[in-house]
Amino acid sequence: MIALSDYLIVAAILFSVSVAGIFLNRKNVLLLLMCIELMLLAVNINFIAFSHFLGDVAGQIFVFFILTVAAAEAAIGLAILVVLFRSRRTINVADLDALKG
Amino acid sequence: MTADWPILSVTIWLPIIGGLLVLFSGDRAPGVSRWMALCFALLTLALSIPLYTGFDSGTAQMQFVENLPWIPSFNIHYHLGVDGISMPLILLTTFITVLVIIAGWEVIQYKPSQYMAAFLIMEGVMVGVFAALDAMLFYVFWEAMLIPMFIIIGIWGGPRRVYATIKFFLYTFLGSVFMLVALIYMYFKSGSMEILVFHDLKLNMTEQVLIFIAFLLAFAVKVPMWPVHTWLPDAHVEAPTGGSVILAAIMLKIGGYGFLRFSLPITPDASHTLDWMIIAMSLIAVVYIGFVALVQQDMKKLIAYSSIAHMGFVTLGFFIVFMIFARADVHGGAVLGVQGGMVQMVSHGFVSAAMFLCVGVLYDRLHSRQISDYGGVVNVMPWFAAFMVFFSMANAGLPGTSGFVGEFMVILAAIRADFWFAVLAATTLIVGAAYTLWMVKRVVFGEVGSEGVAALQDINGREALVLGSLAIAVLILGLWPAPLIDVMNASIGHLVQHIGVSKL
Amino acid sequence: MQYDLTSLQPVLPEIFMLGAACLVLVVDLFLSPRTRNWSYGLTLAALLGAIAVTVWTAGPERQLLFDGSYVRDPLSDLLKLAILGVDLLVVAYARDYLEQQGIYRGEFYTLTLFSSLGMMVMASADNFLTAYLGLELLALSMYALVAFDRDSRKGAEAAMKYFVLGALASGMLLYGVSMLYGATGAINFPEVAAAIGSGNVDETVLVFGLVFVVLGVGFKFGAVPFHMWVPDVYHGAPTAVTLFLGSAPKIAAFALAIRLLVDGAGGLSAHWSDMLTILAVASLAIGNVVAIAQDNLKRMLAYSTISHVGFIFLGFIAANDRGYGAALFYTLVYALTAAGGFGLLTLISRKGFDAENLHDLKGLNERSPWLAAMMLLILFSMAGVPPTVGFFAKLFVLEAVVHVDKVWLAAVAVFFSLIGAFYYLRAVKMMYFDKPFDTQPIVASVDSRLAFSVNGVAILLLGIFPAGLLQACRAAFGG
Amino acid sequence: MSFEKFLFYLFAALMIGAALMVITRRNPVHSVLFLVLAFFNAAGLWMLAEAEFLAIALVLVYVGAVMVLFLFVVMMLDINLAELRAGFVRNMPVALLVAVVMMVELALVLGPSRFGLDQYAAPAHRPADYSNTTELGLALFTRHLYAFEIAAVILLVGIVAAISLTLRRRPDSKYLDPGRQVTVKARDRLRVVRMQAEERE
Amino acid sequence: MMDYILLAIVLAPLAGSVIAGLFRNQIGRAGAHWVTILGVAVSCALSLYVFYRYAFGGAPVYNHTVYTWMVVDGLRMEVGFLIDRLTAMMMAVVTFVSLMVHIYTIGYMAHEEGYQRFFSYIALFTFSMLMLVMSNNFMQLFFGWEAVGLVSYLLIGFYFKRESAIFANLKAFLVNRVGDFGFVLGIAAVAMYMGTLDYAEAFARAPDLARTTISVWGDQAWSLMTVICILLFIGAMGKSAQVPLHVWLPDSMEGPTPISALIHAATMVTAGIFMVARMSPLYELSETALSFVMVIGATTAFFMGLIGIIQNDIKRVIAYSTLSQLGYMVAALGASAYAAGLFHLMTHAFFKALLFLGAGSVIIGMHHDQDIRNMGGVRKYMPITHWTFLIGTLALIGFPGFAGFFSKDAIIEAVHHSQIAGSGYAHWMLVAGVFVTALYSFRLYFIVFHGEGPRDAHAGEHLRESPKVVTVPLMLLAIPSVVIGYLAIGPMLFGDYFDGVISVAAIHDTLGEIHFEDAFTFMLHGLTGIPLYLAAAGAFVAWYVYMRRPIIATDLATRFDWLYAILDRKYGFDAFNQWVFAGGARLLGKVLWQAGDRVIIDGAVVNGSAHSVGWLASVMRYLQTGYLYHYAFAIIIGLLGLLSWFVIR
Repeated sequence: MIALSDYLIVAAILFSVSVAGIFLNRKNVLLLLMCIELMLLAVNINFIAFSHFLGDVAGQIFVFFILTVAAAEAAIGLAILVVLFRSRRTINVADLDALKG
Repeated sequence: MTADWPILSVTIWLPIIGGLLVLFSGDRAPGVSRWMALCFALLTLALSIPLYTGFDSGTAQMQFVENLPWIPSFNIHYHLGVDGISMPLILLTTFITVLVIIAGWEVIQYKPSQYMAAFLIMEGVMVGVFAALDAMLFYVFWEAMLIPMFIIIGIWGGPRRVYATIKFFLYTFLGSVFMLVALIYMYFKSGSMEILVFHDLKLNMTEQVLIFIAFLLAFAVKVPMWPVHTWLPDAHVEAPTGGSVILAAIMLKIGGYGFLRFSLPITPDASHTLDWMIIAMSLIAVVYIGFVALVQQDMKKLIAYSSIAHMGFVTLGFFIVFMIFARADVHGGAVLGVQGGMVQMVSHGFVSAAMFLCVGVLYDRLHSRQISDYGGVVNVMPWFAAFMVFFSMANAGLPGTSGFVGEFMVILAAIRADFWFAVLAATTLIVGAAYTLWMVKRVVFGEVGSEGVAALQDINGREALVLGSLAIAVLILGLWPAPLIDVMNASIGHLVQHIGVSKL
Repeated sequence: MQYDLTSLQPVLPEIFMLGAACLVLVVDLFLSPRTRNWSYGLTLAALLGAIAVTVWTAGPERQLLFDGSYVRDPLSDLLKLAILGVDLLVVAYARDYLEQQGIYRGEFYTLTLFSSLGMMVMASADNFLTAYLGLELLALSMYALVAFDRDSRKGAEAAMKYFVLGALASGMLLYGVSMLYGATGAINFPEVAAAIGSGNVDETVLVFGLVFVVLGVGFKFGAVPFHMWVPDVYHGAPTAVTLFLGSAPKIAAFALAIRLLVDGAGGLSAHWSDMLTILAVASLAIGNVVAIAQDNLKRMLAYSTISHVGFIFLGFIAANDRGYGAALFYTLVYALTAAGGFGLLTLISRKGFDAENLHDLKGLNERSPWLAAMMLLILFSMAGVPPTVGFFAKLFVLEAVVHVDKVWLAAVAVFFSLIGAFYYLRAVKMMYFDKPFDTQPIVASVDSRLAFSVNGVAILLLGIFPAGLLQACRAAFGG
Repeated sequence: MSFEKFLFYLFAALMIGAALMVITRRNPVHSVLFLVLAFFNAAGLWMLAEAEFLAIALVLVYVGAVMVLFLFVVMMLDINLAELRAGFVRNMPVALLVAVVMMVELALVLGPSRFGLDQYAAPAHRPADYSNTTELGLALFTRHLYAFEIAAVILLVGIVAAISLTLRRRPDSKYLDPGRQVTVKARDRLRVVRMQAEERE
Repeated sequence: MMDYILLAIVLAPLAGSVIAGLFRNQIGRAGAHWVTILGVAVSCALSLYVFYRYAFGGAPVYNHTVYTWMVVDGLRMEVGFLIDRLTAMMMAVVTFVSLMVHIYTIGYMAHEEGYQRFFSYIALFTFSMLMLVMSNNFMQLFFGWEAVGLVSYLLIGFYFKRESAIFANLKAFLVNRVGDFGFVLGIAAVAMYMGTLDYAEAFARAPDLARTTISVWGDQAWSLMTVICILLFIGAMGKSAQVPLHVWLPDSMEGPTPISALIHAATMVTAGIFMVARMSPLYELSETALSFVMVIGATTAFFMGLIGIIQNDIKRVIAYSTLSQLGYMVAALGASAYAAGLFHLMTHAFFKALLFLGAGSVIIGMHHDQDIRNMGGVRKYMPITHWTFLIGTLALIGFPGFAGFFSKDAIIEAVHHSQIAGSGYAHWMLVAGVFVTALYSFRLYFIVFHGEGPRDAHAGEHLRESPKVVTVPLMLLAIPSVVIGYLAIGPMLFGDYFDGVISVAAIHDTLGEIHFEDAFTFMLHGLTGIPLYLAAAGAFVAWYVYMRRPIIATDLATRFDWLYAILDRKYGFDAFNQWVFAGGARLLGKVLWQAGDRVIIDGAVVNGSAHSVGWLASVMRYLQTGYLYHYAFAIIIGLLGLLSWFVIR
């Protein structure tokens, strides 16, 4: 049987990968957005696994809303990306350093 | 005793409201601002007189008490009242403020309404410090005082005013924030913010020592004691004359007052354990600072250093009590020391104010405070020279002037603690005279030093009024200090009795 | 559960707000730039109406709605009123600035109202889900607002940073929520609290989840080490947005912290108060120290925000009603003060000149004594000098900390506030002691001046009479 | 090993592999595609956990809409691929370290000792007529109605924000407005100016 | 009645002073001198009346409080008068000399600026001096003590444009402050151990404390009385210019001559003598203190006289003479011959005032040239001055029958009979001093009044006798200079005049051992003593060396140039003070200020911590790199940190 810990550890690995991705990636903002999607995916796996093992639908409801919000978030994030690209002609993360100090 | 009308509240809030009104009057009609300010200051002085006339000097109880809930959920009260320790200082405040307003009359041309308003607000706040019986109220006034002074030094000060005023603010702020923690801690222990409750609050030795050190930081900076005194010369030198006067005459007293109101009665055992430290700092202030004053080239700096030395007497007088208690072979003297410190504070209020005003008179004319730029002032300003010499003598502690009384009492008390305390303290007779009179020699006497000096005008009626009233005060206090002493006697006696009892 | 309309009364403020936001959204479509003031007026009316409705629905009792998704209690009432009140100031300040900077668009009002709605949702959240959704509603509106000036390179960069970090943080928060959900099997705060209180739950798992939740809360507040977005976003956003971002959302963050940590994970207070201690000390240190090195006023205020968050956390660290009340007081005061601080920047900006540097304050006393005096009060309030209300805010949180016998923490806090005093003084110095750097007359409309005056005077009056507000804050926690 | 378990490991391995590819690919288009792959596998995992509605929704809504949006943006923005990966190797060790430490810490808590089958027994399989969708729907429109409404507002905000950020009237793009062409008047186009005659030099 | 008389005595000069000082422009020059002279005259007349009542009428001791200054901690501090025969004598001397000086000043200052100011000052001085002598307690004594110091300061610096004058007055004040330093400590010790500042009570309690010891330094036990008496005497050393605190007095000659006569010869400088005599009940309890007093006095008497021999400034010669004579008085005190000291104080007041005023008269004639090398043959031009000056000189050297003879002889005899440590040394110093006194006195007399005319012939043309206001006081002072000794020695030294006022322990009663029948036999007895012949020898040597063979003087100066150099540099006291104390204090001040305040406290601690915070800020702001991945990294590290700390631990 698949244990809860299996799900959780898979989610944890996914979470760690996404975190590593955020740190590793220094060039493309878009990739950051993808990493965040991955992280949310890890969270969703957690929720669904718990929901499954607890026999409680609230976890799935949560996932439902996370997906909704993530969609809206992606829309806004991409919109900002477009604005950024328009004003700077680049989406290189390392170039986003006008604000510092 | 309770007055029919809230005399303390009026003394606090009248000048503050007056200050705000003056502020609103703006700079379009400077004359109006000045007269308004003067009227408010005079009115406040007049209204504060009943504090003296109605004072019952037979009791150590708080008088003219007002008590209203302020922040009920923290048990903080708007609790005012005076005893013999605070009352003279309040009168000193209202008196000096009037003089400061007059002294800044024509001298201040840049934003006079803000200048006058700042001093009026200062006045109210300082009175509040002396009158507050709730520790938090005290603290609020204590800190609020910094804002107008910060502005005064910063706007109307000399060339290095920004450095001086920020140094002043941070120094004093450093001292006071830890006091805040101590107050909160005592509130936590007692559930009350009443200073009088704190007096009876039982505290163990560790608590007392920590609280004492927190208070010490606050008050020592304010006094100021060596080695946390270095803000004072800078602040004084850069401040406008009025600022220096208020700073020296009243703000420094608040530190001394704090020792009497907080440190000694709240933490008697810690004070006892650490009194050697305070005494050492006081004596260093008297001797070390005396020598430092000797070599100053700037008149204001010299007077500032002399203030530190004089305040050393105050703290010395306060903290020798425990050693006197410990002496089996002498009777009395503790009250003498504390009284001496108080008298020294009041006297220093007059004398240092006068000295700064004298320098101000010269500065207004020649725009220099360097001793070397003067010389032979007496030739062209005989009346001014008379005042200057008189106040210098008072500064040097000549009997017959107020400067003598406090020093004499403290020396009389110090010898009861230890012969050598008195010896070191008494060196001020020599060193104090040396730096003051040497300055007088170089500034006032001699041939006319420069063309600038030759063109000086003698003091006008306004300046004569200010200096004259201070001279009268100095003389009265020097020739007949009994009225002041009698007012303080009961309170200080009670205080000394209180701190003689261990809290452990 | 059966719904009828009367039973929806407690949620009326949110419903009103949503309606008003949609109305503004629709009305604005038909407005040209010249008639945009209608949106402005409508927004003010909406906020005033929302305040009225909130007052009308307010009460001392605790009401639950939507199967425990929604709670209305004195705390939520107070928080909503504060949020709406600060919004009023923000809207009043912003119009001039937006007009002058050429970004006077209706979406500002729409998004402001929506984000306020998000904050209100957070204030009334009673389960993880609504708290999360409120948070996202706020955050998404904010991301868009930060990038509101589409032609600004700084704005886009700030928005991007804010967005990425914000999404990261909310992802982590969610991860923590998932763990708490998994451990307790519930998402409603009372049930979560009951499960934690029962002692049947593995504490390690709870603390594990809690770390992520604290991270989310810390991020929203801008506490070290989750603070990195704060200076850049405050700096990059248009000042009108910074003004908003710096004030009301702190109240929402407070709501989030109370709902999640106290209502939900109250049983773990021993753990999170230790975590917050670390964040608080780090925030106090970094915020105050780095602020000294700033030349840009917006950045300086950003770092000052970080240090204030440290103080707010002190109230939480006490982990009792007294402390929460003090923290709430601090938060409200801070929001008011920050609104004033950034508000001044909008006042002294004008067409073609976006004031944001410290030296733009130079000689303000000569240019406008009244503005300078109000700003003086604001700065001293931030520094915590009486008689401004900022002092009492500090006093109350310090008292709360001392009350749980953490005197050392109070001493650390006052020590850093001493360092902090320096940069506020520097700003005061610029206003009062320096000659004007910019000699143009100050162009500011009556409404923004009025708002600023109200702001400054309120700081003073609350300082002289803090009892009322304090009472309200403590009443919100049943004190 | 049961078939379920095999499927689980397969999906999990593919998903994590795809995730690794997402963060290591040079070309963002590839990354997006691997992300899609990861989502598909995740959907598989969700199926195993009997969250059928969400699994389908993930594929339909998320992959179908959101990921396409990603792709769209990637294509729209003209990105110089060559410079996008510089310094990647240099940061690798730190990233690896962070990821490993985090994974270890997470695994320490989440391991079988706390979340094994002993603690959380595998739930019994749902009956065949059980509808995950119905149950979700019931919960969504009763207990979580408030949240549902808020989610609606969030989507509205997403629309408003996205439009507000990206929609702009470009002053440089030239287009005709027939409405205005029709309503034009002669005097709008021609102005007769009276001038003083000048003398010839 | 007595209350009002006494108040009038002190307040009349004060009133004159205040009026002359504050309304100087309104009342003019004449108004100033009239009002002050009136005040002092009233005071003088009433003082003489009081003196008469006490000396001849046997009035009881008056000891009453005028007002209470303050009462604190059981210690009463009051202002009050103690009038007994000692006080009465002092009052009479002070007011009389003061009156003479006032009158004289009209002539002396006739053409000077600051005329009103001068009168105001000397009237104020009279008031202060009276407060000092009439005091019934230590505190008021100190008041007067410092007040006369203040007036002295103001008057030495009267010519405030002259650098040397304002240097001298600062020096005078500071050196006096050194004395006061000890004095105030003495008063503090009195207040501490006796619990009172009132003379009568203190004296009453003193015997109980005679054996009390205190440990001042380490465990060494000091007799309380010795400590108190020496501390008080340090005050007297300052005021009465005893070695090594004498340095201010010669310099004080920068002041106008009338005040040299009044303050620096007749009255103020004798305050120390008066004080010690007043404290005789205390001093009698400490033999150590008496020895100390005697040695200091004798040293001053001889060595300061020596310096007088080589001075060329007419006033400085007399100033050193004053120092020397003060030394005699102090030595008498040390021998417990208080009466002799006071007696010499009185006679000295008259003849020294006479000498100073005479010198002033010469100075007027010489148009304020004070160098005796420019003078000579003045007797031809200024006969009255000459004769009165000669009387003064004879009185000073102790010519039989003149006032100084009786007093000085009594002192030498008393010291001779003293048994305490140092009396032998003191005796020989005093005896040798007689020769020195005669030598410098007659040197001065011969050089100024005899010999060739003034060096500058032009000066001689204008040289004429001074006006009446100058000469009348001279003549009035000459009378007591001659007769007062003869008249007063009986009652004052050997009679009962000071009974009950001065207490002398039986074993110290040196005066009692002197055989005395009446003044005349005392004078005859003196004719057989060494001192007289020494005086005569001194006068002869002066005549021979300076009149007969002036070459000897220069010859000696070159042959004993080392001795001359020592004397010329006044034993190096001035240089020592200037270098060690003045220079040292300034150096110390500079070091403390620059190193202590500026570098350590301000530089290192205050600004140092500010700078380090600033530096820290400027470094820490670089943590905010602007890079998104660093920001994310911070969040992740924060997360990992919290996880590690709270979960994995």
